Amino acid sequence: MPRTDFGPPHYGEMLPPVIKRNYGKWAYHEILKPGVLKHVAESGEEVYTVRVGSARLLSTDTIREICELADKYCDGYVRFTSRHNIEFLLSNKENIEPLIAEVKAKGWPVGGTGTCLSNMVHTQGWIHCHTPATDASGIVKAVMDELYSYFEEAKLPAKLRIALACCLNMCGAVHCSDIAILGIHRTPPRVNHEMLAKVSEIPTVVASCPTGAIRPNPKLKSVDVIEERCMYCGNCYTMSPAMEIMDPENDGISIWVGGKVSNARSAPMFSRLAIPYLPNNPPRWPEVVEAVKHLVEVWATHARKGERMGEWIERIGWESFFKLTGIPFTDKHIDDFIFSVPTFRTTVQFRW
Amino acid sequence: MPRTDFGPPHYGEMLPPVIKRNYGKWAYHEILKPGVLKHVAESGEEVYTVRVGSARLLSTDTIREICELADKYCDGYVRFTSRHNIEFLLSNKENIEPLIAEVKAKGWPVGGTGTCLSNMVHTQGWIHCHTPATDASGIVKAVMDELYSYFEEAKLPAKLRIALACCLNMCGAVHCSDIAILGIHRTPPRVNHEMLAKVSEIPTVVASCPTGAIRPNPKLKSVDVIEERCMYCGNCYTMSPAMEIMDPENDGISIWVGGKVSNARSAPMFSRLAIPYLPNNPPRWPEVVEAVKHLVEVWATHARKGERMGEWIERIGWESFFKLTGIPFTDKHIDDFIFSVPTFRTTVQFRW
Amino acid sequence: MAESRTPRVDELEKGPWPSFVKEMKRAAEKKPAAGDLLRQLDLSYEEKVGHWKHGGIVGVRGYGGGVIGRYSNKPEEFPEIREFHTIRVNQPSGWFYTTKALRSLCDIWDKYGSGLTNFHGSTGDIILLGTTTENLQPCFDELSDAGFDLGGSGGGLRTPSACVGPARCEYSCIDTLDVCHSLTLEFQDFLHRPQWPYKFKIKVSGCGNDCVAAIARADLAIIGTWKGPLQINQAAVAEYVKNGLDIEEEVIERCPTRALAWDAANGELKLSAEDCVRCMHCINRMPKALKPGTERGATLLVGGKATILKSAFLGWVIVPFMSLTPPYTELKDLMGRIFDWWDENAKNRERIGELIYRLGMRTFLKEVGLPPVPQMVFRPRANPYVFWWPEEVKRNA
Amino acid sequence: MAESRTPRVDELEKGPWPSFVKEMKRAAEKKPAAGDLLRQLDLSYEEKVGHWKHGGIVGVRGYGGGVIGRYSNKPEEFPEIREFHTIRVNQPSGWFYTTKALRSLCDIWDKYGSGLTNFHGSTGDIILLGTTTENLQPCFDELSDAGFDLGGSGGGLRTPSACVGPARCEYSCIDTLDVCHSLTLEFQDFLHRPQWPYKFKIKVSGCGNDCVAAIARADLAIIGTWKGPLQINQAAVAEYVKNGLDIEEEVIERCPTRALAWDAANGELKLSAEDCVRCMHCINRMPKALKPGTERGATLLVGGKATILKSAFLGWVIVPFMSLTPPYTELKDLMGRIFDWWDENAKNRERIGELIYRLGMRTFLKEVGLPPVPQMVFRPRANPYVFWWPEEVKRNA
Amino acid sequence: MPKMVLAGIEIEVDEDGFIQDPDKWNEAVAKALAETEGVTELTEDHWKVINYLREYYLKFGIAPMIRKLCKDTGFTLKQIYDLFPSGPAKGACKIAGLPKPTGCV
Amino acid sequence: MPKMVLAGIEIEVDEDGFIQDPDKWNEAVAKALAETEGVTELTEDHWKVINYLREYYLKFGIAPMIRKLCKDTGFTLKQIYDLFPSGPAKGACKIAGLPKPTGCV
Ligand code: SRM
Ligand code: SRM
Ligand code: SRM
Ligand code: SRM
Ligand code: SF4
Ligand code: SF4
Ligand code: SF4
Ligand code: SF4
Ligand code: SF4
Ligand code: SF4
Ligand code: SF4
Ligand code: SF4
Repeated sequence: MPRTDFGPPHYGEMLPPVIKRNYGKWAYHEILKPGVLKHVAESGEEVYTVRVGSARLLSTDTIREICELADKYCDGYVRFTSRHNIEFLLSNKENIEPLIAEVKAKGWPVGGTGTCLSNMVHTQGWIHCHTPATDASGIVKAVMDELYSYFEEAKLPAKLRIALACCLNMCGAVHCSDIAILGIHRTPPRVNHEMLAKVSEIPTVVASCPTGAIRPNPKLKSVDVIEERCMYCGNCYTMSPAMEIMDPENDGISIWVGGKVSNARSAPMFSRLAIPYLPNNPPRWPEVVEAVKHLVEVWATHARKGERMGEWIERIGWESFFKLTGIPFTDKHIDDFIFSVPTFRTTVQFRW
Repeated sequence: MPRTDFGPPHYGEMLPPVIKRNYGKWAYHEILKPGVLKHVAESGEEVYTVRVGSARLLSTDTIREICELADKYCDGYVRFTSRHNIEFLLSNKENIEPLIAEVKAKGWPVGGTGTCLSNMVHTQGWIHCHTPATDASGIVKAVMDELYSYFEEAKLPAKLRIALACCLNMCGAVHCSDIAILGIHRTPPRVNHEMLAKVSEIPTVVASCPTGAIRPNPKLKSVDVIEERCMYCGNCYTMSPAMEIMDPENDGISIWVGGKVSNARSAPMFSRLAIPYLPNNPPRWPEVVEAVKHLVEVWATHARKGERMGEWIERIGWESFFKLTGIPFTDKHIDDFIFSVPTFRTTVQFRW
Repeated sequence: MAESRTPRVDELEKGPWPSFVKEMKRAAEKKPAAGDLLRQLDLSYEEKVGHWKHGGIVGVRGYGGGVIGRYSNKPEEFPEIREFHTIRVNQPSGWFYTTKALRSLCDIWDKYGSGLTNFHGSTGDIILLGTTTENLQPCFDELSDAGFDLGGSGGGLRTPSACVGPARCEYSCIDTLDVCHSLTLEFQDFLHRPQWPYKFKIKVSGCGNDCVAAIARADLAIIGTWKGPLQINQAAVAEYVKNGLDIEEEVIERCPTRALAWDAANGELKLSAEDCVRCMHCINRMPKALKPGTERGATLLVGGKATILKSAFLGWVIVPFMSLTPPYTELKDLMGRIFDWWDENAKNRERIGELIYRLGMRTFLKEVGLPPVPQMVFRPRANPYVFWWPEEVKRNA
Repeated sequence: MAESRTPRVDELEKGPWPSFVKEMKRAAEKKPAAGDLLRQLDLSYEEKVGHWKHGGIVGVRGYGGGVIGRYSNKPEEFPEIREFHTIRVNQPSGWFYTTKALRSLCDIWDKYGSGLTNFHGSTGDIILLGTTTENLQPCFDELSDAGFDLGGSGGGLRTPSACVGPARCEYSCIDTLDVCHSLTLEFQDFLHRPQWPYKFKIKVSGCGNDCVAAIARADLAIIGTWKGPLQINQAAVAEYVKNGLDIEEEVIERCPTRALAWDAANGELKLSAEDCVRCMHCINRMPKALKPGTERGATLLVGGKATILKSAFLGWVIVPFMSLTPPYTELKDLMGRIFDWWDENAKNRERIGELIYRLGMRTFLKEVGLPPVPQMVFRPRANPYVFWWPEEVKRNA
Repeated sequence: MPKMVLAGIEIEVDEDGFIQDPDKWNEAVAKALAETEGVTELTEDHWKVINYLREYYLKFGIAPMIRKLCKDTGFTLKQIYDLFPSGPAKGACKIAGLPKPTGCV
Repeated sequence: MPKMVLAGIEIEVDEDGFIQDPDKWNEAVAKALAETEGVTELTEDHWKVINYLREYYLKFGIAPMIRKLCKDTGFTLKQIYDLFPSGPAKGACKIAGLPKPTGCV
């Protein structure tokens, strides 16, 4: 019988000595340049961080490579960030440039701090999930290739967080990202009645539908989908393999903007629908890449210094956002779910 | 057979000549003093308005008295405002003071313009309705007696609109008033099964409940109320006399604040719960009068010039509102109906 | 006189504000019903409970609405208000009257009713407060001779109302009185013969100040507005400042979109016209200096209503701008389509706003033929529950 | 070499950003499963559709979660990924590692798995991407020997995570790493043996910047904050200004409550402490000059989650301030009450936020014993649908 | 509760003259009620409306909405008012012995 | 679909070893399934859980929630894991012949 319930390794074992010594006693920090942070402790000690972009999907050999660098420059310690970047923590300033040189030689980017674009939070897609409406890693790679210089150079008005989720389950934080890329299905599930009768809990399938589109069909020991009430979320598929939702002809991508998580200045905000549909076009999803780039550029051109995407839009008004970006406004943009009413404009105040 | 479907008298027949001449061609206005407006037309002509407070519930003889004054000073024309005040329209400036003198002699107040308190919009109460949780005219009279000087003198930071409705049907605009006085029931309806079976449409009664608290009881040909789900709105009583809702022991009043209707500066806002319950205490409802007065005074003391009640509260935060007014915050203040979620605080930004 | 029979309500004769009790007593001098009403009210004050029975359906021939039936639940004690129905009389647009018209109303009401009125009810009607079933028809007959028609009640159109507008207000961007009158006449059948799932209210305000509270109380709010820059008389602005207006604090800072700037050096008010959301604030503060722009029309909003059933709604923008000139054909056509869609789809007692909430704005817009525009929402949807019309996707099979 | 068998995904080897395809190819050199995975992905790129079967329930002895089962729907074509389950390994708080620990993970995974990982999954786990059913137990056995336990999946607690916090951040108001670790240990049974209606996530951020996106992604978000005025070093402020910071435009104007003023004459930053809502902005702009106040603790928020079923929620404040010192008894007790109430009342697959929405915040607060405070809401209710507890009214019979 | 003698039997009605016990209704009662609503003769068209209302009520427990009434009977609302001058709610429903329409007044 | 020979009959199972047709289940099948889940002997306690699950499923069409399972059988979750080392979902439900629990993984 193996040991169980011992929990993760204690973080204390994993902290570099300089950090252990100054734990909870940091005084301030500076961004020396994109990707390089300096934190100064009350004791006067300093720790330097070099942040390196990662594919997130890593082979063990690449992790070993990271370890080699960490051994060489960082006393054998390394960390990862909440957005999947690699952070090398250096107690010796002199090591910064040599480390960066080695990192760059491997073709890894250094950046992602301050007003840079950081890494995209994303999901499994066709690599490992069963409900995706699109791939994850492929689009991320294509987008980051195109926006690469924004990771390495601090030339944006503010932080830019892009995220991707391959279906409406939204693993990750696409619902609160400056720009979110979201895989969507667009046709109702196809019910395999024979299979459903055998392998599914009918009440669970019925209850799984957010819009009440599923009715039991006792005759077939199965369920029926009221197609006009289905908005293709795929939650019934999660509950039953007999509710096939993937549809290569119609699945695709939607783009959302203006979310944020931090409480800085403005309260956290949800991302909101910008582009209802773009086609799946592997391997490089040019329409999606183009759309994201366009959004970044319009924002970068118009926002004030320090203004996140959503803060900029809220200041100029969504009317102006659609005007400036040239994105058509459609009935899809108008909320029609439970909390729709508070999004309706209940004032004659608006821009033309 | 009488004439039908001829509609209201044409407004054109009712307009004073000076207004007819300058219809749609007004240039600007001034408030000469509380209750007295001067409107200047592009033609240079002027019309003076003397606004007089009214009990709204008027006897025909009082209307005749109004007519006498209108004949004497206003060429036989008079109007009423959307808040039930009387407006005397004078083309001759010289008539203003004599008119005011006569009005005052009758004990009628002149005021209600600009940053005055205007008349209270209200409802029928025990005078003529079948679902009230309180009276209307009596409370209005008691409150206006107390706040009288605010009607006659322009000493508030901004407009102040107080309204009263005697039940949750909210006839009037209590849902969007600076201060709203609202009659509430607090106990579930008592079902008279025998009566219900005879005189009611059961499906209609069931459908009338906003919280789904009513279930058909086929055995009794009646309905049952799930008491924990009932919030005493009385809508089922509107649908059936067999759902008695009035309860002298528990009916009473709640106070709401911060609503507005105009689009000036801020978008229109709903009034929000300040005091969940005050007792019915006729004939002068001292607790209610005291509470309203207190709210007016706290606002008047703290608001900036031009700041409506709701604008002031939104600036300082509702946390501060409860602190400054000393009103206890309870679970009743937290929304639990359909659109509750957008009212929950989804940020760590708040005041202590 | 002996002890008062109404000691509680008598208290409300005191105090500076005009007393409704005095009004009731005044009416009671001629009309016993008013006296019984006062006494029943005093009983309510004692017992803290109302004394009217539930509901009441009474009316006049040919109409399905306009009268609210009431019966005292103490008919023995208060026989004069055993039947005590209210008649709703459609007010003239803007609540303007000749004294002649008012007096004729008083005379009719003294003849047939309690001598008590509300000037006005909160929908806007003239409320004639209390008469018997028997008197309803003759009273209406005389009202109609005097040129007064009934207002609305029940599941139909309710009496529309309008702010004073062009009659006495320099801000009005539309002819509120005429729009109100014209719509009332156009849709009278719906007003007099309730035939819809529930009530429908229309209110017309000449500008964003919304002096009839249309956005809060009308299923259809028609609110005047304009396109293009507001009109600025720079000299008059300077005059306000000279006379002590703290323009920075009271105007510039309060503009919701910061569309204004005050160039103190040159005494000039600068407007970023595309940022002005026509809130009216700066105009309100400086009526001699600022005016709405010259291209005028109205914003239409649907859905405003009070609490029952799904909670109160403020009206939602459905048409950002419509120019309104008689005979208002575009408006009336649209209203016809809205009424029709609502009547066809709503459940019993479901107001238009609730129906739109239930079926989705997309359905409403499609069915009444309105194009979706960003002005309809504060912000787009945050949830990904997007519906596609069948024709927008490729269906296999 | 001949024509590539994966022409489509090969395209993604190009371009400057690190390529996951290269990673897969690198792993494929040793591990055939990685090769089949790449080829199946290429097929997905061709057909625009996924090739994994539905669901999968596999695991290790004694645990109910921690593994996501997957089976290729083309097992003949891609036999190496016929079974391809993911193991979720609980990361150390803050994602700090010794290279030793990392290498031991790599060795184990090379032995039992595909050689592919996610560092990390978006909940925070180390994701070991793909192995067979057979290898699960031995793999776990070796992981456990190496000191690594499994993370969460299924209807239970999910792997908590924390921002870097006191380890390297001067803003942290709480010991995020310790809180995270301590809660993980305390509630491990819930993590390893799913027993709840649905998942429950915990994330810990040291301040309002919320660097783990707790408010958006955690059923319970623990976010550091403080009471009392923030700490100002006036000299350091002046230094920022001297060095070119446009303090008016970049700091004063952006403070959400306008709690700051810049006294340029005296070079002094004025704070209206009671108006500061601790948004962190001014501190972020001037980290050398400003610091959180000295009385520190955390705000607790519940309900954050993604879309399904009732749409995404951001977390709601339930405790404005709780001071957090080991062993965090007050916090753990409260969590116990919350778990219990939720478990007792929720429907299948109903997250805590959805349950609170359904039953009302009043019920939640009462049952878990929290006092209602105005900090819980942006604003009070606008609808009058207020419930009274039976003991609050006088019941007649 | 007041009582009225309708078609020879004493029947409880409310103040508005709606019968209080739907089971007491029959054709004779309908005729008697019609008189109280100014309908002197019940023609075939009247019966069409009355029977429709009754059947609908017995089936669904509610009165039909006006739009449905018109659609299903084929009468315009104007024609219904011509038949029942006090309208479908106060007139036709009363004569058909339905409970008093509540709600929206 | 793979097939497995369980208690002498060939039964369709999915990759995870859940039987595909609930009607095929019987006690012998349960025993055979138990072996695949590392349960070598089905004791009375095992049967208490299995029977409870089956009855619940047949009655409501769903598996009970864990809290309910524990409450109604009187076993703690720990005891259930002692009985079924792969847990209530993968272990007990499989042996009881229920459809594979979906959802939350
Ligand atoms: C390393 C990391 C924490 C960790 O435990 O891993 C981190 C570290 C820091 N964050 Fe963060 N943040 C990290 C994820 C986040 C996230 C979460 C996310 O993006 O998913 C957020 C919320 C983002 C959002 O709002 O959508 C976040 C919002 C901030 C903010 C607020 C920014 C704003 O104005 O909205 C600050 C303050 C600032 O940058 O001025 C901040 C500031 C910082 C500081 C400066 C704190 C400090 O004094 O050390 C750290 C360096 C920031 C930098 O990159 O310039 N951090 N930070 C995370 C790095 C992720 C990455 O690789 O890019
Ligand atoms: C007479 C009346 C219209 C009518 O058709 O009857 C009217 C008339 C005027 N209103 Fe009004 N308003 C009238 C009800 C309203 C209402 C409706 C209500 O209170 O129910 C509102 C919306 C109130 C709200 O937001 O809750 C209203 C919000 C305004 C505003 C916006 C005030 C604000 O800053 O929020 C202005 C602008 C101003 O006062 O600066 C305004 C301005 C005006 C002006 C100055 C317009 C003008 O240029 O003539 C008129 C004289 C105002 C005064 O009293 O100082 N009027 N006004 C109504 C008088 C009611 C009364 O007896 O008190
Ligand atoms: C008389 C009046 C109050 C007053 O004293 O001024 C009034 C009185 C009644 N209203 Fe009202 N409402 C009156 C204006 C309003 C308004 C304000 C408005 O129209 O601008 C509202 C809020 C706006 C709205 O329509 O949403 C209003 C919302 C209601 C409601 C709730 C409707 C809803 O959808 O939430 C009911 C309930 C109902 O219809 O069943 C209602 C029902 C009633 C009834 C008919 C009660 C009933 O169910 O039998 C009241 C009859 C009282 C009586 O005995 O005379 N009354 N009612 C107002 C009509 C006077 C007039 O015609 O001018
Ligand atoms: C692996 C991971 C994505 C990734 O690539 O990083 C993931 C993958 C899956 N998630 Fe997730 N979720 C992952 C983090 C999230 C997050 C983010 C977070 O935890 O911070 C969310 C949003 C936050 C939240 O929980 O609401 C998330 C919201 C969901 C949901 C929707 C839950 C909801 O209430 O709306 C589902 C659907 C479900 O549970 O049935 C889901 C379901 C799934 C399933 C199990 C699909 C399924 O129904 O079988 C996916 C398995 C993929 C696979 O084959 O491995 N996943 N999932 C993340 C877990 C890695 C880790 O343990 O570190
Ligand atoms: S977002 Fe959807 S498809 Fe993508 S990993 Fe999560 S559950 Fe799977
Ligand atoms: S896909 Fe979503 S909306 Fe459509 S039937 Fe399934 S659960 Fe319902
Ligand atoms: S608010 Fe209620 S009680 Fe008062 S008049 Fe309106 S319906 Fe009647
Ligand atoms: S009073 Fe309101 S909440 Fe209570 S049963 Fe009646 S309709 Fe429902
Ligand atoms: S709504 Fe506008 S136009 Fe009408 S009276 Fe008020 S201020 Fe004048
Ligand atoms: S009308 Fe309102 S929005 Fe327009 S400039 Fe004036 S204050 Fe600003
Ligand atoms: S959340 Fe705050 S304490 Fe934690 S890393 Fe981010 S800035 Fe530092
Ligand atoms: S922390 Fe935020 S709210 Fe507080 S003073 Fe600084 S900017 Fe203002």
